[in-house]
Amino acid sequence: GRITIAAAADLKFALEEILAEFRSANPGDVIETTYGSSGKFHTQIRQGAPFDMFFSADIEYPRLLAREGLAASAVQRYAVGRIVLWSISRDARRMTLADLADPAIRKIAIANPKHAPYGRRAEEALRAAGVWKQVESRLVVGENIAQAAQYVQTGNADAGLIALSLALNQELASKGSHVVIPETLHQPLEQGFIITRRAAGNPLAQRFGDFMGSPVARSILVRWGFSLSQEAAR
Amino acid sequence: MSIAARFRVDYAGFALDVDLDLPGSGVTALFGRSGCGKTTLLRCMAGLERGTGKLVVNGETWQDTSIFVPTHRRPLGYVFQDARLFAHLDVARNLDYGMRRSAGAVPKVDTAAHNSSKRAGIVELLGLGPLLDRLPQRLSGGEQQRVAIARALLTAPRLLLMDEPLASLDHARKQEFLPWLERLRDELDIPLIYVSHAPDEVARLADHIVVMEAGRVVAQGPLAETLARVDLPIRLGEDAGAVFAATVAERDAEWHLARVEFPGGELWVRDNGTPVGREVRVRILARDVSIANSRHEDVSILNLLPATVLAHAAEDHPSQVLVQLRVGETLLLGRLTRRSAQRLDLAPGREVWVQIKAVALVG
Amino acid sequence: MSIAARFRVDYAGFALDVDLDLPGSGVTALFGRSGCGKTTLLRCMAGLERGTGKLVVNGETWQDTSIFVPTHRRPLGYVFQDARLFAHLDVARNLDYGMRRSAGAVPKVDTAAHNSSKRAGIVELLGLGPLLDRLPQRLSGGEQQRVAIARALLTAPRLLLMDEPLASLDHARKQEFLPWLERLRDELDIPLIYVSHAPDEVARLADHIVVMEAGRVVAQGPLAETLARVDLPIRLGEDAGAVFAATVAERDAEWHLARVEFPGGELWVRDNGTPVGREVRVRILARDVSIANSRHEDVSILNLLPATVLAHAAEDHPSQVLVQLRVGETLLLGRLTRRSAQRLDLAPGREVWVQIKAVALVG
Amino acid sequence: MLSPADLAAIWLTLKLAGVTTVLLLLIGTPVAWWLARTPSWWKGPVGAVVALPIVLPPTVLGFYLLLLMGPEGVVGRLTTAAGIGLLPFSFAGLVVASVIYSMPFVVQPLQNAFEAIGDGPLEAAATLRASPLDAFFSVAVPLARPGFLTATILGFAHTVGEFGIVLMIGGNIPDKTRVVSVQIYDHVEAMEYGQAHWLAGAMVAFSFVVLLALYWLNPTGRRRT
Amino acid sequence: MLSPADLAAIWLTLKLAGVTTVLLLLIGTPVAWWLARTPSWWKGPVGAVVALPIVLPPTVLGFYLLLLMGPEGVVGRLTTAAGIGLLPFSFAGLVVASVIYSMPFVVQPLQNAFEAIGDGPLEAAATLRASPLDAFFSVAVPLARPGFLTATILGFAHTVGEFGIVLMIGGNIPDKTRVVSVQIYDHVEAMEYGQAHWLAGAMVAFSFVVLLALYWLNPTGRRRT
Ligand SMILES: Nc1ncnc2c1ncn2[C@@H]1O[C@H](COP(=O)(O)OP(=O)(O)OP(=O)(O)O)[C@@H](O)[C@H]1O
Ligand SMILES: Nc1ncnc2c1ncn2[C@@H]1O[C@H](COP(=O)(O)OP(=O)(O)OP(=O)(O)O)[C@@H](O)[C@H]1O
Ligand SMILES: [Mg+2]
Ligand SMILES: [Mg+2]
Repeated sequence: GRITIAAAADLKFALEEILAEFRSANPGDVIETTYGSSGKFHTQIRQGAPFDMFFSADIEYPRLLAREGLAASAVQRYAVGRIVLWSISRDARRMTLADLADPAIRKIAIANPKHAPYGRRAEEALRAAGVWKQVESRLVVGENIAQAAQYVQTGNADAGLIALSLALNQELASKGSHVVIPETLHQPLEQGFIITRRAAGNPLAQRFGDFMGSPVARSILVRWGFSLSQEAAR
Repeated sequence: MSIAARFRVDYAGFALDVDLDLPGSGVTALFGRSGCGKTTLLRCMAGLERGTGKLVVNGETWQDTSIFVPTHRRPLGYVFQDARLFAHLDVARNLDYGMRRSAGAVPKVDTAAHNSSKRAGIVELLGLGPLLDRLPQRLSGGEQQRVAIARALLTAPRLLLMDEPLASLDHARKQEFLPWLERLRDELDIPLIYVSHAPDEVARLADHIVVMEAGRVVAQGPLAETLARVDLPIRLGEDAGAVFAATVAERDAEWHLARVEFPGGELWVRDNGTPVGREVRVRILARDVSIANSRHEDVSILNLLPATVLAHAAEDHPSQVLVQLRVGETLLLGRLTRRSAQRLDLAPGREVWVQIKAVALVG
Repeated sequence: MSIAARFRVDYAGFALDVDLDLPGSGVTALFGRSGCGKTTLLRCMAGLERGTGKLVVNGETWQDTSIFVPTHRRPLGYVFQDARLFAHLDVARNLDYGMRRSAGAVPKVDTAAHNSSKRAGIVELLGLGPLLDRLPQRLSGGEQQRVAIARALLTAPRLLLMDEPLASLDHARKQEFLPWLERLRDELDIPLIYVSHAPDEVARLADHIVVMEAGRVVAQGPLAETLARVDLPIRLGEDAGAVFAATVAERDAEWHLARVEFPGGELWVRDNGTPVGREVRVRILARDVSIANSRHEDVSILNLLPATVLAHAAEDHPSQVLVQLRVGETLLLGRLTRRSAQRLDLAPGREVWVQIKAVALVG
Repeated sequence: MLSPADLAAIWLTLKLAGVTTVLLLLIGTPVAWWLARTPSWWKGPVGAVVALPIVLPPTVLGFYLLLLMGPEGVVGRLTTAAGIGLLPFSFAGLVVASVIYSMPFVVQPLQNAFEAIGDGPLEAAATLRASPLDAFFSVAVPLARPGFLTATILGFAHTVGEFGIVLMIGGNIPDKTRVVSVQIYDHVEAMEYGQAHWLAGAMVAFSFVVLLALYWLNPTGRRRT
Repeated sequence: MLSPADLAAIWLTLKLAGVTTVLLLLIGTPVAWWLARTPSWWKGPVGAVVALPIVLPPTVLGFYLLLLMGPEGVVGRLTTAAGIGLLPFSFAGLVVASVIYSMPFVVQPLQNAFEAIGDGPLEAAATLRASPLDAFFSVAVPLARPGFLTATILGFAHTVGEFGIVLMIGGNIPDKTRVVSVQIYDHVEAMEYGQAHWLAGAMVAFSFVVLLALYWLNPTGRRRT
């Protein structure tokens, strides 16, 4: 069998590991992956993009597709994402969101709250922490979470709110430190996938969908900073 | 065989409005001051200017109310006032450009061989041999002009339009080229419309003259008649004169002279190799004619003819008069000072001797 | 006051190599076949071609091993062989371009007023009035050339370089322009280097002649001497002749003639308004000279002078000879047929009468 | 170093840029010629329309093209009806999008070059029996050579570098629509900087060589008159 | 309809495109002039380097510029030392990035236009006492007018439409670096299609009018010879 998966960029490191496991168990299958913005994938699938599965960073997109009859499976929640406060110039492990009110932190990077799921959650968290007013003028907004991370990484921003899955990546982990934002400060970052209509009846898609619920896959997800809610664990 | 051309073109500040009937072969000289519309007229004939009008060339209609043969379908050769060589092609390829495209126009002789020998001839004549692999921007002004002439001649045209083709050619080159152009005129039997400010070229080449002024034709006619008119509006100045036909009657090998006969007399001219019995064209400039009341034999002037004074006309300078004379049936012009005319009492009807210092065979 | 010019330029297939000493005022004619290097030499003098060499103009060094005055700092006027008008400026602005930039060069008179009256004069002379607001692409060939001449003249140059400036000017326009250029030459006292293929222009304007061939100078010298040489390599053809100085001695109002005296004789010429006592330049073409063994009074030829035959030279055509004659201290050339020369027995030393059909005052 | 995926992307990029540049020249040349020579009133509007695509952000233009070429779009229905299928997410779709997006970079320099020729050489060609089409190929095109060079450089380089529209229309599918620009973008987004540097470096070096070669093929372009 | 944020973005865009275009012309003109007239061996390499930025995907170029202009980058240290502060996330930074990215679209057409002039008019100007600088302004620039028009159109339109690099360097800060292209992009990504259509439509219409005006300002450019 052969399928193409469109997956949210935050899933990249976890999914690559899961795929490696899957491939070693199913050497005859070919699975290709494309990472990018969930919103773009949503638009593209509506226009007939040849993706057999869609792993979205925001479960709303697969739900929309399902409602439009473009899904061949139920929307499955596979993980919940977490956001962290990340910094290179400071030790983020000892920081809270309230520390961002300090004007010495000149720029704070987040993903675009308008369309990036992590950005939206970052805004919620900043508001909930009561520092939104103080930081708003110092925010710099990346197109996505990776760009937000790059602002911090290149030293142009002093701190950023990014995905935990990203902060755990070797490249970033070796450079800076992070602190996980309490889940209570924002809506959950529910991530879900569907099998698209074009892959209806594709056994490989079905099998890989099932594999996502396997303990191997789940442990990898957890290692990459995703939490597993009840529903996903089911 | 004739060319009928009627054109109207309107620019801001200038209007061309001509209606011409030109001979269908031989050379027509277009004459007129700078800016009088000569180039515009040629452009109309070539189909480059889309004025209203009509053009019929030897029976073929090239333009009329509902017809407009595009330039590239008109079998003409055009030497532009500026050379207009193709900057991206070397001289050889500039020459070949039109030649290859008009190969089909030549009758079914071995065109390739015919073309290449024709090309070699023209290249030789115009001294283009050493320039063949040069790009135009590396040519001198005169060299560019010669390439442009050769390029137009190589298209086997049935109408030649030449806009001051010899303007920047040196004297020696002109002397080589003009006889060749005369032969071309006589052999090919195609019409040639020739713009030139040089009266000697015109007198030498032209059979027909069109004089333009401010976009209109003010005089036209056969060369001989037109040139012998004393009221002619062409200000030929030093080059006023008469042109008429004569026949070679005798050739003197010792002195390299030839005797030509014309209705009413005979002249000794330089022998240019024309065989006895052949018709030639003779030009006598007014400035070369002097008048005596008696015949003087001990003068270096070779030609002495009896003549009758017909008329006088004033010249540009008040000291000069132009005298029209009849020798047999042929008209001549002579220029002298008013004082001499008075002293010799040259009233109309008077019998005199004309001394002709120089006679040119011009064709 | 002189111009010393030494240049070497190498192109593929052509090398210019000249070493000239030219008079620092008056007109020098550059003469030679197409492609002989005339334009290249002018470009060197203007500093447009960076050949090695040396150029000193009336004491100012413009180029030497370590000196190279850039073109825009050389106070010269250059009429290019192609007009090179600025396509984005109308005629008036083309004229003003150089005039405004050279305003500082004129001595402290009221420059603005001086300039504008000078401009008006040149515009009038060259008939540019109606063209002032035209863009160059809407001008005829001759109109463009006239604008280019005017533009160069308006820069108050101290050296004028003119590359076939009159090539596409009509006859009438030339007749108006040449006397003006003569006046300019006499009044301004600046050197003018003049390329032309027209022998009449050269004979009329030039004081000095340089003849080039294949990038080298083959002859040079003052006009009168050079033109009166029978071995002259310049093939002037119909325009061979002698030029010498004379003084106006008398003016005849009735016949509009003037009598001029020169060492050894006198001539009647057209009166051109030159006052009595003034020096003029007289040109007598070889073709206008005929020779008689006795004096004939009843001929329309005004000027009869006693002369001595000095030498003969063959002409291009075997039927012709060129005869060098001495009238008093002045040399003349006459052209006649060999047969006449033989008949009249014109051996060197023989005393004859020369009949001069036409005399031109050329400056 | 470069991975097999990188090499595949490079190959695809060259194919895309090559095909696109050829198509750009094929389509852009007649458009530029028309714009250069027409006295028509439509010259302005058409010229403006050709230049318009570049004022839109590439992804946005890609979005609209996606709508247009998708199953419900006008173009999509046409291509489906014509049996070509849908263009998005195919190499053909990338080509179409790139051609639209890079068109002004080809048309404008060509138009300038054609205008600079003037009527003179074309009139001369006509008097030498060259039909308008013949004169176009034998005179106008060679004389417009610097314009073609610029059009090729800009069209090729822009297609190589563009990724917003390619991402949107192409969908980033390996071996099919994943070109180098997208691949580098992916590397950067995935913080695989080492790979990004390598690939970007290779691309810059390669492009430098190509551009240099084009420059040296160009005659100096200076004329004495 | 257009929100106040949209209007602010439009204003910012015009300012950015205007300033960038002016700078592009100011910098690009001497570069193009040098490229057009130098016989130097460096012509090729310099020409290629100018054209290079566009072969990189905008966001990637943005990333490298971010590194370069950041506190640890060479440029960043220079600007900090010069008291200007850091360029990223500022209007000045956007301008610098846009200038680098759009440079080839200005230099190439200008170079072509300068080359097309040839030596003739400049030699004539020199004989009329114009110094090289004078001749450049009074002869070369006016004669290169079609090239300037094309350079302006391409430079302006490309700056208006570009968003990858702007997004990266600008940080999408309202009123400061959020230009229209970014704003439309955001609308599309957020599936606010209505607003996206409005804003894109307004931008296209406006650009159409500007381009049309430029076209009509352009003389026909045809010459009899
Ligand atoms: N495109 C144009 N727009 C306006 N007027 C023009 C245009 N082309 C030519 N003219 C004018 O038309 C008149 C005739 O021009 P034309 O070129 O036919 O003259 P010409 O007789 O060939 O002169 P020359 O001997 O100087 O070449 C001139 O006064 C010229 O200024
Ligand atoms: N850039 C160049 N490269 C090579 N050869 C050249 C170049 N420019 C001119 N020449 C050659 O140098 C020679 C002299 O040219 P130049 O223009 O000085 O001639 P000219 O005497 O002015 O001729 P004309 O009377 O035809 O204008 C010519 O043979 C010409 O072909
Ligand atoms: Mg003309
Ligand atoms: Mg010359």
